[in-house]
Amino acid sequence: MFPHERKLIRERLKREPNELEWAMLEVMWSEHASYKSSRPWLKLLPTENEHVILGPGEDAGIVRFDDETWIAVGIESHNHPSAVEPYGGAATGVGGIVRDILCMGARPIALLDPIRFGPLEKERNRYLFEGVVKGIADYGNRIGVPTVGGETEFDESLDNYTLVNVACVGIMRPEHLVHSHVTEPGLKLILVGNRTGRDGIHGVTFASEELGENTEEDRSAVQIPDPFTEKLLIEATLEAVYTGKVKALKDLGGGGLTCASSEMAGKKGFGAVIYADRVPLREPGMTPTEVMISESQERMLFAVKPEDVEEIGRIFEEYELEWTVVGETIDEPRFVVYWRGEKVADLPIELLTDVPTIEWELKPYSAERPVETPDVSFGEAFDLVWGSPNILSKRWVWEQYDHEVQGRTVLKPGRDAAVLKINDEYGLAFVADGNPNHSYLNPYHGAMGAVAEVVRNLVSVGAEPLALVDNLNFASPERPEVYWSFAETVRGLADAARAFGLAYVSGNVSFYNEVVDRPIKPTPVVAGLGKVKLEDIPQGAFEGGLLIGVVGLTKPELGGSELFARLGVEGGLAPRVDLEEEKANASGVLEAIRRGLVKAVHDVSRGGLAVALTEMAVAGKAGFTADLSKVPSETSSPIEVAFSESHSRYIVAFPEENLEELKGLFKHFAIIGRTGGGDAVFLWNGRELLRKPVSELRAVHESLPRLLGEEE
Amino acid sequence: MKWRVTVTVRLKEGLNDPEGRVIGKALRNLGYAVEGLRVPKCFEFELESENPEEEVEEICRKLLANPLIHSWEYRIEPVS
Amino acid sequence: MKWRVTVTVRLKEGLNDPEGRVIGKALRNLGYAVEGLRVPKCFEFELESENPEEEVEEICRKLLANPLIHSWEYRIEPVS
Amino acid sequence: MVKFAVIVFPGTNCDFETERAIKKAGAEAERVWYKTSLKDFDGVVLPGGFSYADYLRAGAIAARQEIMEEVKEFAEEGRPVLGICNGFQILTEAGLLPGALRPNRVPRFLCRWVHLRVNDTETPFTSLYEPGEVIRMPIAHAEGNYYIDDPSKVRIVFQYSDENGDVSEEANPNGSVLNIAAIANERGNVLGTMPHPERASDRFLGSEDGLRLFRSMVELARR
Ligand SMILES: Nc1ncnc2c1ncn2[C@@H]1O[C@H](COP(=O)(O)OP(=O)(O)O)[C@@H](O)[C@H]1O
Ligand SMILES: [Mg+2]
Repeated sequence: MFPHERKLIRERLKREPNELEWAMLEVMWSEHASYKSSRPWLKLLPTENEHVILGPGEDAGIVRFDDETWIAVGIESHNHPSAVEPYGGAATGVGGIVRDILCMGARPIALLDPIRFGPLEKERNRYLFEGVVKGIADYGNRIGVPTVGGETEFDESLDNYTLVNVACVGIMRPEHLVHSHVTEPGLKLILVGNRTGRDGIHGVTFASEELGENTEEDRSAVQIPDPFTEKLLIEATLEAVYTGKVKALKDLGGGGLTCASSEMAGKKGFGAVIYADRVPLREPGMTPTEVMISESQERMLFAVKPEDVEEIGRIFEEYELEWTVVGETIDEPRFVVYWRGEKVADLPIELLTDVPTIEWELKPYSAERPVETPDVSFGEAFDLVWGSPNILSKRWVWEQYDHEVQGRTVLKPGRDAAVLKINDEYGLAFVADGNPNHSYLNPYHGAMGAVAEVVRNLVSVGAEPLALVDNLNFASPERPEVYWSFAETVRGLADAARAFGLAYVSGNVSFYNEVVDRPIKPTPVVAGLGKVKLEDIPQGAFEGGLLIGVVGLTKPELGGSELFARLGVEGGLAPRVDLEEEKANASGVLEAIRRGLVKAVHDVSRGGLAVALTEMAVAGKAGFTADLSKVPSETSSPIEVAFSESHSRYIVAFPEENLEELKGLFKHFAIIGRTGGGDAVFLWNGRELLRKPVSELRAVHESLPRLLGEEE
Repeated sequence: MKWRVTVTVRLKEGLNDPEGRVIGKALRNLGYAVEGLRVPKCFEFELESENPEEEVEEICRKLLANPLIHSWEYRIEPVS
Repeated sequence: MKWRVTVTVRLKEGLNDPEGRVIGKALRNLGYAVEGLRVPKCFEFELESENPEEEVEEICRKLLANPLIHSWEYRIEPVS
Repeated sequence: MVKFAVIVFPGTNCDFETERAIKKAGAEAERVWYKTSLKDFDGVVLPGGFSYADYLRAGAIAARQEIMEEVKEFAEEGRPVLGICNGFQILTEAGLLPGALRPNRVPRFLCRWVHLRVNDTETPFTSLYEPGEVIRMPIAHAEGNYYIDDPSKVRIVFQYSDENGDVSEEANPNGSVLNIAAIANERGNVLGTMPHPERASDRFLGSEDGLRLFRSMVELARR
């Protein structure tokens, strides 16, 4: 908390808060809980359209899938805790977002995990990577929610740090929606789940500060994951919700009981009384302050009518969960805490929940500057990029995740987007993307690019985009350049979403991502939902005897590309998003898929055309011959055509007889070759640039375990 | 010189220990009057080293335990 | 009477210990001359019992170990 | 109509899709919380998941719950008892099937589609397969490495193989003795399988090979 905020609190309250009150104010006024630095900008995001049932403001957003089915969706970061305890930090991150979905009344059905690390050459980064993946696996697998996709990226700028984002979707029937706030006084507040301990005390303040060199002191922010209790909480909560007697529901996350109960009561102008001494404790000798702000995991807060308490309690008991009535809602908008019969805190509730925003100084910067594309042979460039840890298959990651549990995963990890079967006819596509290298060079276009890539990945599996959520990972907003890049990012996210007619239904902001004064690159991560007819889903891989077409225009846009990263080239211009072209190509590809014109589709993103083509060969049963000089492009350099990361592009493979019809769907479209054979062959004007057996390329693609020093 | 090392890594006091709780409860259900069950992690190995104390301490800190949440102890004996 | 019990459950000789192998390798990669690392399972608890030896043996046989693949040993001390 | 109980322990998580697959195979199915009773059912399925979070050893704690006494009676009476993944682990821990499921050779969770060679079509669960047929199903486990001191003592039902049915070392995902993926008791009415047939019971999910297992099980129960 900043000095001016303390002053304001004293003025508003007309007295000095006591120790407990300060502690509660401290967590509620933290960046993490209050969004005080981000709120002014987040207002720019479009949040409504015909698909949106519930936009940002509660624990998760809700989207209409069809008249009987709604989808709850949310995204969370757990960066700081994962950087000091990768296993527990990542695992409890999963637990948190799953409870966010659950408390809307939805059954969590899938997770995505965009995760980022420093280079794998360093032992500490490997430790963080392995710990995070194991944490997500152990938690997601045990609670039976499949992790169906994600991103895994390695970058020098994250040395000794990690960004762990997790997105979750849940499925619900409209009548089961439960809000996070009460609309009446006299409801009993039931706390259920794990006992409260000292773990996680000051977690939100911890997440609102930079990490220091000495992380020992951050111990209290680390929690031990308990997926066993979480799984029981999921089933018990849903059973309770299905009775129709739950009036409001919230999980206990950052800010613990203080945050959950004050927000639940205060949102519509009511108040709450909490009897803190009734909270079941795991440790002896805890103070009321510790009880009120502990962030012990796997706890939920229910509001129910007094006459329904026993019935709901019995459900918890059936699942062997401990439950206690810890308070009630009151008419007066106050937040009152009792401890052994004594009133120990009494605040106007809006002092906790209405936190004034802060607008920091903004200072534009640009890391963009023109650079020459280095003189490098095609073969050398290809090997560098194809062998990059960012391009390698992440099978090692997703095979540790039970991505099939619940029996809905139609498209598994490894495809452009995951698809979950929702009913006999339709599926839900789910994907997450971000590109901090692009965002670093140009935060506005980087952010638009993240949205564009989400759309392309949805479209590539045949899905009509439905809705977005965003997770903004940034360094300290107190740095003017960072704050400016944040504002630019939000602007980019807003403009791109508007162009596609999409809305953000939920999101998350994580500031202060720095280790020892080294800020991270702006890292917006966007997750998207789409709806797809199961029969329509195309392949993502080559089979023999097809023509290969490229949709979209390739420009000399190597700034922030994988090739430049590998070559150590700094600067360049980030790829620009042409929203009109992006939209036109997306509808063209969707139309082609609907008409059954294409066999296989894959979007072009990181690593450019060379990588996209090779991925389709490695995933399939056939090689290809592709003449890159035929690609619709604004450059005549084979390197630029092959590795540029221009947006709006797709590769399609289709039978020759569909050519004419297909051509008519696009402005920029060309046949560049054919599938077949056992080699990947790149030509330029008929001359061979590179020829490699697909089997060899596959072996490289699957070499992540070797980079981690594994025997296999 | 060669040493026989036994390391025991425990969760620090006060941290949630779901594993210990679940196993303890299972034993009570079977009728045993068991209390406060904990499941430390144990490691047994041989170490070739000139300064085993220092190395084992390092091994614990770097890999076998996370100092934030664990405490540890070890026994080092010469291999005969 | 109350007892402090420590149980160690080990894989029988000849059965390989995949987890031990991986951790051992990780330690060697870090430069430590570690050999034959094994990861027994350990349990610490308090037991209220009139015949602790017998009960602990039963606890091991019935739950903590699988006699097909494990051997076990324990230490029982009175709680003062 | 015949009716199957799908037993749910704390931490079980494949109960819904298993119930769905049994229904698709033509029987009634009901999820049954482990504290209730199994009367009125014709067969029992122990689905996959993490009963008691797999703390201690996968399946160990569930195997010692009271309801397993009833499952034993089912087994003795010759009625069908099917354990899938964690269910298989529970059956070995409970002594209803021989052997033990140890941590995978590479000690971590592995979720992957595998090929299986059908080795025994005489069991009530496999009567709809051809001898030697190669089928596809996913595995998802951390402790699926089947161990038995004397493999001649078990009735091997499925073995991990390549797509041609070759039971090779390369096709063994977890280190199981003789690539064993599923076994049955001597009488054949108790089956434990690490691969998940319920996840291979829908063409959109990648295969319907698993559905035949439920169909044959339902047929047996009808008789
Ligand atoms: N951490 C992860 N968890 C699960 N799946 C992952 C993870 N990282 C990557 N994947 C999967 O690997 C595939 C390739 O990832 P990526 O290269 O980011 O895809 P794209 O280029 O289509 O955005 C995708 O299917 C993605 O979901
Ligand atoms: Mg893609």
